[in-house]
Amino acid sequence: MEKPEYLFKNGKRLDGRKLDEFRKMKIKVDVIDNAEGSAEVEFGKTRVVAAVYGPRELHPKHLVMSDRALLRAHYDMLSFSVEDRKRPGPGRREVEISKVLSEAFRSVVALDRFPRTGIDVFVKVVQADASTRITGLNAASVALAHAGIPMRSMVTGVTFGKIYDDKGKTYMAVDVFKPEDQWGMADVAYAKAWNTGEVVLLQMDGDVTKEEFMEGKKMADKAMEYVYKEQVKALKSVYEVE
Amino acid sequence: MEKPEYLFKNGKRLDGRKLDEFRKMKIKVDVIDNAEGSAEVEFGKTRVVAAVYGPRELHPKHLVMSDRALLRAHYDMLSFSVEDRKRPGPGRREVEISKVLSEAFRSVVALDRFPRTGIDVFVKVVQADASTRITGLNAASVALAHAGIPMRSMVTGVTFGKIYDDKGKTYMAVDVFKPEDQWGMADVAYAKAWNTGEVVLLQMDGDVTKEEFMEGKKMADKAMEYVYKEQVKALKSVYEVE
Amino acid sequence: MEKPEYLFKNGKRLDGRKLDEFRKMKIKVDVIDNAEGSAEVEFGKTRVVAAVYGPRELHPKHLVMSDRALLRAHYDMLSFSVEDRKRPGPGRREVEISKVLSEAFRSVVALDRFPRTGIDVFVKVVQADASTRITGLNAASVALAHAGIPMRSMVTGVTFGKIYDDKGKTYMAVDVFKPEDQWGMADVAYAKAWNTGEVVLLQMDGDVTKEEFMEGKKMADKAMEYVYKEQVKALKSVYEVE
Amino acid sequence: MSNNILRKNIIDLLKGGQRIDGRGLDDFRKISIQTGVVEKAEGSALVNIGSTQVIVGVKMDVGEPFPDTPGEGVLMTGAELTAMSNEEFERGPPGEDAIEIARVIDRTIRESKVVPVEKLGLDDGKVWMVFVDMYTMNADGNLIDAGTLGAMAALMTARMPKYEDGKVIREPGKALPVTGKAVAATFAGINGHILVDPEEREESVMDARLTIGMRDGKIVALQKGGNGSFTDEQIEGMFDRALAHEKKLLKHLK
Amino acid sequence: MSNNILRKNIIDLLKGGQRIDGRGLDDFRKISIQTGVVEKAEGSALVNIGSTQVIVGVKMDVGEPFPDTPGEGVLMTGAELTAMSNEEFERGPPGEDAIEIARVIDRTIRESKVVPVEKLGLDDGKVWMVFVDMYTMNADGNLIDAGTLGAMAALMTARMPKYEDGKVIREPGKALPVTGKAVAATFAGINGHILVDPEEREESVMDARLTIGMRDGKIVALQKGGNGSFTDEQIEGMFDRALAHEKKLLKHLK
Amino acid sequence: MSNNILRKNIIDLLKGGQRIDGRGLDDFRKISIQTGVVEKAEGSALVNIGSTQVIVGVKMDVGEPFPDTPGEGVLMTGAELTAMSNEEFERGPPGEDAIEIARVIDRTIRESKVVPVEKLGLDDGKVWMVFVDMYTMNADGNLIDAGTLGAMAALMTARMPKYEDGKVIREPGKALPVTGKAVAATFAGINGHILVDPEEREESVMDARLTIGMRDGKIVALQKGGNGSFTDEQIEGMFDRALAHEKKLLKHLK
Repeated sequence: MEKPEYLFKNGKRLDGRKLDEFRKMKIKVDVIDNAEGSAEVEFGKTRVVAAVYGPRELHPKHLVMSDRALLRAHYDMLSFSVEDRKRPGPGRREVEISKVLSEAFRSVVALDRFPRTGIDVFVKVVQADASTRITGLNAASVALAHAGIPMRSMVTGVTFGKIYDDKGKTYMAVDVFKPEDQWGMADVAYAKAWNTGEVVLLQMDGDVTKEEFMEGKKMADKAMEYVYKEQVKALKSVYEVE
Repeated sequence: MEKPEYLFKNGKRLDGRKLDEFRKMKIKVDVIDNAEGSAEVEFGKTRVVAAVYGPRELHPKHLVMSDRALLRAHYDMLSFSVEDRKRPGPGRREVEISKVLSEAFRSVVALDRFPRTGIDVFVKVVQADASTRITGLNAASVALAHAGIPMRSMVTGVTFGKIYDDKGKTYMAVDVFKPEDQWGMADVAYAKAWNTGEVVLLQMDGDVTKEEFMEGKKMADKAMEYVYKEQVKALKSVYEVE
Repeated sequence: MEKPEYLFKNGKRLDGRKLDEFRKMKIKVDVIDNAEGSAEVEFGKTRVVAAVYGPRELHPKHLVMSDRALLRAHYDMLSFSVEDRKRPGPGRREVEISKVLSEAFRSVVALDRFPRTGIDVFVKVVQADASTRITGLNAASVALAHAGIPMRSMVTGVTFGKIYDDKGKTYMAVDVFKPEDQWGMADVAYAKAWNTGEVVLLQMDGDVTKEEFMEGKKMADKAMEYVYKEQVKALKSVYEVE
Repeated sequence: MSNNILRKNIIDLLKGGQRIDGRGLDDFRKISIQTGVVEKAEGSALVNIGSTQVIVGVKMDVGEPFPDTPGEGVLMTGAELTAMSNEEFERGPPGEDAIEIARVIDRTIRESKVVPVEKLGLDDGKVWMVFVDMYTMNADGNLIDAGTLGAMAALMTARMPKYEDGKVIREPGKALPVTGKAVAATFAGINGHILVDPEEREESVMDARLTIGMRDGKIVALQKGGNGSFTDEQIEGMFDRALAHEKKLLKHLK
Repeated sequence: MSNNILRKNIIDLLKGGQRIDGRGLDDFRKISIQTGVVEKAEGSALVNIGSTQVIVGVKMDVGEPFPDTPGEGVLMTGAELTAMSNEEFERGPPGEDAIEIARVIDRTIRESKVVPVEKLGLDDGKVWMVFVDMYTMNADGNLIDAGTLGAMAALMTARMPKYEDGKVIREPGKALPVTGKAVAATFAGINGHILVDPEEREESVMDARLTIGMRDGKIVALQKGGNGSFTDEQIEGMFDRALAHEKKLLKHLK
Repeated sequence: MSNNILRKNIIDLLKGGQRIDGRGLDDFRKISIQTGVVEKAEGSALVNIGSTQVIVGVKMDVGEPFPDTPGEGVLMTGAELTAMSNEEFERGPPGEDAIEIARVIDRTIRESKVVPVEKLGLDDGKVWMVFVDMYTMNADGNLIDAGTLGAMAALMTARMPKYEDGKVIREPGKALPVTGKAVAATFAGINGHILVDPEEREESVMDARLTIGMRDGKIVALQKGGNGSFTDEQIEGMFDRALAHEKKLLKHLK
């Protein structure tokens, strides 16, 4: 695909959204029977499943910590979730994302309640249309809650980016999808512990001024509320049924 | 090599055998000094060596079972045992064959007599002309007996396949060799615990009716007796000498 | 680069040295703050850093020896230390060199003074112009002394080789550099425990008569004194300063 | 519940002709198949057999043929027993269970010749590579039959990318040629009882397992698994039962 | 000293506006950069930030472009946290720390577009591969900023090999095109205090870390690390401080 | 028997000039070589030195030359210390012992130039790859000398495949060119005594080991192994003894 002439025109992004508009979002809880907690989140065509196991015995032994649980996120993509087949097994990108996802949850989950154990959060991208790590983070957050693991707060994330119109003017936009990820001028993954507003995940590729970043962040903070409410709604629905 | 016009003609297979005829078979016991038990078996040009070590301490520790031994078969091919060099080290095919060989022996060997130990059965294909896993199984069986490891029965295997003549008629045939493996319509690996007749290994690739399979199995059951007798003869010879 | 017509002419090697002449040599001690001992050695353009950690707890546990320390040398090259980028991580060559370097020190270091521990000697080639393992050995020897690890002797090494002139006559020469390593007829790595004259490392590739070898060895034994003195000088300088 | 007690309970039930989840010995659990579940894949299917759920996708690429089969496409089948799908599964490269499952699924697909690889050559000597990858989403037994159904459904609905001037263009083109339908039925033997479609608790106590791959009333693949054994009669019985199941399984493939 | 005691000591000092090595909260340690330190490399640099020392080298080779960017060179960044450089580092393939560090350095270099990869294509369809490899010599914290400086300095002084008749000739040719300068500034958050250029003791007790990659007064990369978090205000504050450091860091790049 | 007691026993015997199996210090065990033992291999040999048995095979394929030696064939030597051949050997990728053994065998074959790699180029720029792989069948010491004999015998009897229209045809063609014969003799040093062809019990207690690779009365490879050392005199003595063994070893190579 050639670089498009614009990513934004007449107030609309390539998929018709406004700058602060989210893609269609779906959250389903309890999608994996065997897991203690699980959730599937869709942001448009991006679809990610998360499942939680633990607190449980931790291997290998040398990772055991006497005062708290080790929480590890394991992010991976199905081989057919992307255009060109991804070789099975985690590569460098997956290792890095697993690390930042793990770190995003460690200050929020009450790990000191489960010393000497492990909590595993599996995040599988079923279909990728950008924002997969943040979609996965939102799913993981719901799955942890569904597993009944105590957390200080729900963790909620959005992406935002910098896109251009046909005059070369640039704009900040939330919930980046594939063409914006590929051709836009910046791509930010951003997540907070909702109750406290602490930033637990922040990554950026791109080229922005401080002001642009702050403008995007403001849009993202607003959008986050929408995502958070969807997370809560999905969780409530499952507890009402159960 | 091009696909041949026939694998069977005028009552003869490409190497001159009849349908129920075995290739020349040789069994040699005690071929590896350092092993507790060992044997080399040839089915025509297929030659496989098996050696047994154990019962012995088992590593890694997490594999140890408190009520019995862990028997593991390790099948591999020498890099120069085949036309195109095989990369050293076991690939997916070797892992699968090692698994089915291990399973073929586990109900027959008195594993509960040796709790917390490991029994290793190494199977190396020195030259491959089809039927290598079954040749290896027959060698492993003799090697286990030679090692003095108690078994409810000798384990004995044969292969059978489905081949065609120049009129397109098909036939079942025992002890498949390379062109029959490559060009025939089915290839079955089949082994029994001789004393009880229990089927401990069964794998097939191909395309057969139930009736064809049963016909081949009947031939194989008969051929198995021949193999079994050779196994016993080889073992006796070594015990008479010793 | 094409094979040169000669490696020696008019009493001079390609870099102007005489047969028994060393390249410019530099030894720097205490180059890595975090290590217990460290040294950098240059033989001409070959530059190697060695660092020592230990005696310290040894992992994995099954390597622990109840009566002495396990000394392990770990030789590797920076990816950009050679003409064609070396893939990161040790290959077969690096494994072999690490083994012979480990063995060169094990009879010299008082390992029985530190039972159940490990001593790690890291050897990194920063720039390679032949003789890297011997340059590394000399650095490791100084680093071990700098770490205060008791040794029966300094370990000192030199390389020697067999080179040719434009008439096809051959000569033995000490301290081989790249063109001599690549185009010469023999390449010897050679090291001794200085105090006792025991040979602790000896490897050769090439083609020599016994007499040629002995001639080269004699030159090397003489050259070794020079290297040894530089090692001692470098160590003294650091202890005077400290 | 320890495995010994579970086994005793299961055997006690089987003596009365019953299974732990109430099924008859020859009953599959409820099967459902949904195709086209991953747009980015050339073909995909989500298969449920009871609470076992697997997702299978097909990706295609252009590559070199094997030297001994010039002009023929290459079919590769992989399986990941994801740690997400069962507490017992571990992360890391495929273990012997995953390898066996992938190879048995592969065997049924390949030997049934439902994908005519000889039609997957390209003009420039290159060939289509067809990657069929299965991932377990929730693993509750009988992964082979689920994976085989998924592979078949994904292949049947796959649309090939285009190939122009030596480049793969990822727009859905014509359908992948598929010339028939293959399925597999797996049986577990537990203390002499033979039951189809074992769930995980049954697998955890079974003596042996037999998978029968079929096409058009014929047997295309067999794989005995497990540490135990079968009698001749049991095997013949499983053939008859499997061939009866073939028709029922095929109904789920459109 | 146990980590808890160290953390308490460091926090006590920070309350008085002091750091464990006497620096102010917004002071980098002494920086020095030496280029051309490895003749065999196309470019190289030895960087000291305090007692942290890293060596970075550039090697170039000719290879195939990525299918989606024909005609564009390929930039690859690696990092080895050598076991030689710190007692805590282990031998073996790169772990998650090394991978993260390499990828963050890569991000600043790549997103700042200082290496115009579109100029690294070759006439025969092949392209230049630029390998940037960092090795830690002595690891005492803030490896990302050191590695970014080293990568930048090595790239700026790199001379390309020649390429004739499909062969790479390893003689220093013209300079690798580099169109600008990028740097990174990393901050640690410890109990609400934000300090730049953390040394190892500070990293061992920090709550969280933020790396800010910059070019020309703009932000080109961000990476939050560590198990803790930052407030919105802290992030905005770090942006301002980072952009002020940019100029100072650039002075070390000739 | 513990290693310490074994060592004491062996040394006591050596003081009287005796070895544990009755040999003299300069005696090899009985050697036998059988070639053509694997028809599928281009060349093969089964070598016994006492109860040490190794099998070596040669396979050839067509591939790309190394960039710095265009037109030259590639010789690769591998060794597997099979877990089948000795209780102490473990499964898995080659460890440092297997790698050293392979590389020392390789060194003698390569440096003796018995295989003229410059004659193994092909018209289309490709070259022959010659893979020499050794497997231990029963490992009872001195694997290097056994492997070197096996490699030599397998090479000397190897017949090259054919190469037509860019394809390897696996029919035995003309003999692989081999222009001479190389052998190796390995000595063990135990408490000052030097003995040739150590068996496994001797290797398990030896101080050091020296392997001397030879061709035509000249030394082509040396490798000292083991944690101990040799004196200058011992080394010179081993050279003389090795060169005397060369002739005897060559008799086993037809």
